[in-house]
Amino acid sequence: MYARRPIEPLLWLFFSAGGVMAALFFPAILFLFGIAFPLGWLAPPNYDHLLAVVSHPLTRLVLLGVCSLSLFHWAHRFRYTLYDGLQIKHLNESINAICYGGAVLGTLTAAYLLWKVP
Amino acid sequence: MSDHITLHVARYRPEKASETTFDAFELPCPKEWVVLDGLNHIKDRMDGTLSYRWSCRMGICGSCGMLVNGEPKLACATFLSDYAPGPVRVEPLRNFPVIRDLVVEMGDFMSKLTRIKPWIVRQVEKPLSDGEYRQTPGELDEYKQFSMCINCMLCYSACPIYGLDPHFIGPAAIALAQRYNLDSRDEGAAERMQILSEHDGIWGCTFVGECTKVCPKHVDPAGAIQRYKLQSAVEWVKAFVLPRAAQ
Amino acid sequence: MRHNAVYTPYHPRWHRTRVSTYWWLGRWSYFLFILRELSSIFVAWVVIYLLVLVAAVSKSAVRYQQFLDWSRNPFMLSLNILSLLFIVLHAVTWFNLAPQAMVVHVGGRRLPGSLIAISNYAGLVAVSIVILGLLLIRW
Amino acid sequence: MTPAFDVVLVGGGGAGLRAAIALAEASQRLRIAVVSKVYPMRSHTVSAEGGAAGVISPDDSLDEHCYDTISGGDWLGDQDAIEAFVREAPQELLRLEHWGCPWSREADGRVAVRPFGGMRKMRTWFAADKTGFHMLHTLFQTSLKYTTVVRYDEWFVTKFLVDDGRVQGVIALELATGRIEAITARAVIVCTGGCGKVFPFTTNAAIKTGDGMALAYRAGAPLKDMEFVQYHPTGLPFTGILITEAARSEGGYLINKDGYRYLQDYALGTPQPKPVLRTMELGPRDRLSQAFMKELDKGRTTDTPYGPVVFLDLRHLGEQLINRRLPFVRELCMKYQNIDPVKELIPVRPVVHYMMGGVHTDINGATPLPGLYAAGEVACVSINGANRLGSNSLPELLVFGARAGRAAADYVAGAKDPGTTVVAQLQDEQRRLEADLLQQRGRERIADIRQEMQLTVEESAGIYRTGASLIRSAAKLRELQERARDFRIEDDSRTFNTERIAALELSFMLDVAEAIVTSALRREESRGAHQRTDFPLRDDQRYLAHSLVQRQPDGSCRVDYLPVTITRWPPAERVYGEAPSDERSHYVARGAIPSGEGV
Ligand SMILES: Cc1cc2nc3c(=O)[nH]c(=O)nc-3n(C[C@H](O)[C@H](O)[C@H](O)COP(=O)(O)OP(=O)(O)OC[C@H]3O[C@@H](n4cnc5c(N)ncnc54)[C@H](O)[C@@H]3O)c2cc1C
Ligand code: SF4
Ligand code: F3S
Ligand code: FES
Repeated sequence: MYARRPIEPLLWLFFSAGGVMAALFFPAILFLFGIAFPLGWLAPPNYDHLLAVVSHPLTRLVLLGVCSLSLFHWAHRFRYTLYDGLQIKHLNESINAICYGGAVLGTLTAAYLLWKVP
Repeated sequence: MSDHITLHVARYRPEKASETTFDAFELPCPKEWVVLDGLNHIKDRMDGTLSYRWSCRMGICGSCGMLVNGEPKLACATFLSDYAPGPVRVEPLRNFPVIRDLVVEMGDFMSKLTRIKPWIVRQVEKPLSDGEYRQTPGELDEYKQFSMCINCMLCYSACPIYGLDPHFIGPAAIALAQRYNLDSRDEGAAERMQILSEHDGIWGCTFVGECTKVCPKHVDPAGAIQRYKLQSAVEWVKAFVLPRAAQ
Repeated sequence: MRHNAVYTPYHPRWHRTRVSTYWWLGRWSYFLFILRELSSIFVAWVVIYLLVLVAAVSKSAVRYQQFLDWSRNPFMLSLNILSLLFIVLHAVTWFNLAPQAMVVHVGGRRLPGSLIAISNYAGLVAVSIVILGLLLIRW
Repeated sequence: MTPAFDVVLVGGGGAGLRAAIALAEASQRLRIAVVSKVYPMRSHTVSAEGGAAGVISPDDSLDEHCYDTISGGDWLGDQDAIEAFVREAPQELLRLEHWGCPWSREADGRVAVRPFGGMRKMRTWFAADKTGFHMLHTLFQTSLKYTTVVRYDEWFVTKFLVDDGRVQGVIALELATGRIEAITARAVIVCTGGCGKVFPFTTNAAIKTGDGMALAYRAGAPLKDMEFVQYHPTGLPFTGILITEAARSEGGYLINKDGYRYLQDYALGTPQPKPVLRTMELGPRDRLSQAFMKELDKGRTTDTPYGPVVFLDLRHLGEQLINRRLPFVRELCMKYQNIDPVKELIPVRPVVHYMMGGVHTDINGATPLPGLYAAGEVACVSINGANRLGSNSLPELLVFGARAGRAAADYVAGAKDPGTTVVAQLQDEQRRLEADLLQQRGRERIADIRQEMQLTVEESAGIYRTGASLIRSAAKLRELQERARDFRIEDDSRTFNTERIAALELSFMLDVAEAIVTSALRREESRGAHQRTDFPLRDDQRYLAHSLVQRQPDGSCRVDYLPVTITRWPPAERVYGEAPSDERSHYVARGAIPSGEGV
């Protein structure tokens, strides 16, 4: 449609999708593993049970999606926070590299780790 | 409630000073008075050198935007008595260069407005003899809200992103672009998208949302911009999936 | 725009105030905005935390126990409580703002924004129930 | 000397922008300037609420619109102009539709129309109750498309350049910098709007100070029918904010302090629950405002700190209709009067609203002064006669803006270049504006003289007038003219000096006030908005004629008369309150409230 097809809409799409994922999944996950289990409010699942859940292909796929998109969400938002909050838009290039590069690296790591789940 | 109120009015006189100072005026404060009545009282009775813009006195011409206690407001639609016992601080709109006292420079917006092509774009004009373009009340509703903008610049003054980057096209201009895009008579959406997907366009906005909060006409520029982003993303995907069909 | 206009008889000097680096401290709403934006850091943290968990689980039961012990350490605990606050902030602002970006038509009528927000929360509840169910109910 | 432009438009309101577009479309080679003392979209057209009349319904006819306009104007309008106006109005409104104006619609997508005061059919197009706002923004945004139009935003015109009997441009002052320049052109179209600020209590915006009338008058063009000033019957007390006539055409009642629909006592028909065209609340504005004065005499009005009021009752219309059709009325009442019309009565009183008179032009907007054209409220073509019907002004801007634009385009093709005296005129004006106005430290406050002028004009040229008070106020105005030479201007800055502008505007208003009072004094009859208690009857023998005020070399003014053009409708009596039975049944059949869902 456009002569140059800017990448910005795609990044925003990832950012938005990640925003939704984080908002839907993270409150429960973080509440359980970050607070409820450590404080003993609830008993953590035993190992076999958890392994069974995590190793299910569907879980892995969902987790990969959630992790990757959420990282892109972070990358996009953090990039603008740096621009606006610290007024360092002139460092544009390096910020982009750090943010989106980080998200890509994170995605690869996640894929590797989820691949390795027995 | 006291019947007097003190106004601290920002003054900037380019010939005399390079910084803004404040003058204090003690004014009567009848319950009908808006901030603009206070300023007119100062101008007519106390200090004729105060400069500010106003015209309609009914919240529709968009001239009298200023900061009242730090908030972007229309001076003609903001009651003094709401700030009793005062004092009230009146300053020029934030994020704009100040020409004098409460008068800011808004030529920047005027050129941005032209850039987004705020007129009906059509491949083929329908001749007048064929009558009106039919448009149902529902279709009218689609863009009506975005056509309510009075160009008062309160949203620009509230938007920190515009403050940081004056090149950002900004809330009202993008809302007006949406106003035409969503009009069933218009065919210019693609042209406008071209302009707005540049760097200073919709992607500059980080959805601070203050623009919508201060808008006296409920235009919701923040919504207009986010909808634009969504639309742009959808089109990106479409063009990616069906490179030919999107042409 | 003339950025370097100086005052001559017919060319007034415009007064410009530079935006301070701490602009977001000036107003409560700006501050809230920055907090919202900073929530992304905690989103990233949750991803890392989650991946550490996955790595532990895929190694062994011992590693998993070590993870659970680690999460009880006061530093981790406070970090996660803080993170949860930010995640909730993120979720709430995200869901509340969504209707502004999304206009949904059903049968030619525009759905009211509140309905979209409500369905978002319904989604959150549903996903949370599924997660709780998967982890806590033994089958 | 080659002029900077072919045509300079003074004023960026509805009329000015329509003329600019007409010129730009006439030829791409025309260089056009729009000079406006405010950003064009701030012009006063933005405040117009109710709507714009143009025949579109199949059951309506051009002749009926003509007749309503002629009788509404008490036979003082020129019928050839009215015929042209009525014929072109629907096309102009349609053109605006094509440019994107968000007219309210019927369910099937056609443009909706509403009834309006003095009109026997529903023919008023509207965009909820922000018609003028939408029209102005549509025109302004559309004008941005034409690259041959150069804008001088926030430039204040102080003088027309006249040499060799022709107008050759203007001298204008840039507010932001104080720069004074001659903007030369082959023709000038003045579209500066009305002069409501001559009066103390008006719906008009601060910028409506009659500049164009005074500028043209000083340049040698005559002013026509200046005694006809329209009072709108429903303004909010204190602010003078207008509650649009649409509130009545949607079914609102006017009641006095006893809750009585008092209009029935003044030959305006009998009250019906639903609005009936051309009766009661839908009578013409002059009659309604006069009825208020009579109620006041009878002691049946309510006193408030801001003068006596009657009430507009919308409560029976219900919240839904008010929100859909009259949202701005509700907003204004809540914002400025702190009342909710859904539940409460709106206090209202007559308020100065519109100037029927203005710069004398022919049917193409040309004034007798070569090179000078006028359109919009500043001009008097005349279609409004002795009383304008609501919703005729907005289409007038379009029709005669476009006509003036086309006529000027023709004129400049054969016009000579400006002469060499331009430079000298500019220097003189610079001296006056800088040396005199920036250094002036006299004794008189601008605000004091303005206020005295306003009260003087109100007292003598209000809804009812008498010879004695007009004579007194003519003398008073001369005294004020004298005192105005001794202004105290404290602001010596060139940058956005609004005090200097206020002084210039006041001097314009004093000229206009003088023209109003002088022509009111000369017209010894009562017609439309001009009601003389000492001459209570219409006098077609002597005064079926336009008054023309011309400035004399010594600064005084002379009044002449010009015959009215009558084509097909000989003068008759104005009758309201008796809609012929067939019309009424038609109206009821279509439903008193138009069926459209349009907002
Ligand atoms: C509250 C209100 C409601 C109304 N509602 C209706 C309605 O419902 N229907 C209807 O038909 N009519 C209505 N009218 C009347 C109608 O709106 C006006 O008659 C019409 O808008 C006048 O338009 P204009 O283009 O002639 O002038 P304006 O819109 O007043 O424009 C004047 C222009 O001239 C410029 N100008 C003036 N002086 C100078 C100068 N010295 N130098 C440079 N520029 C100058 C101004 O900047 C401005 O751009 C209403 C009027 C009012 C006050
Ligand atoms: S969008 Fe609202 S705040 Fe912004 S200029 Fe328009 S009316 Fe004013
Ligand atoms: S305040 Fe500014 S950042 Fe966007 S949502 Fe509004 S334009
Ligand atoms: S004076 Fe017109 S908006 Fe305030």
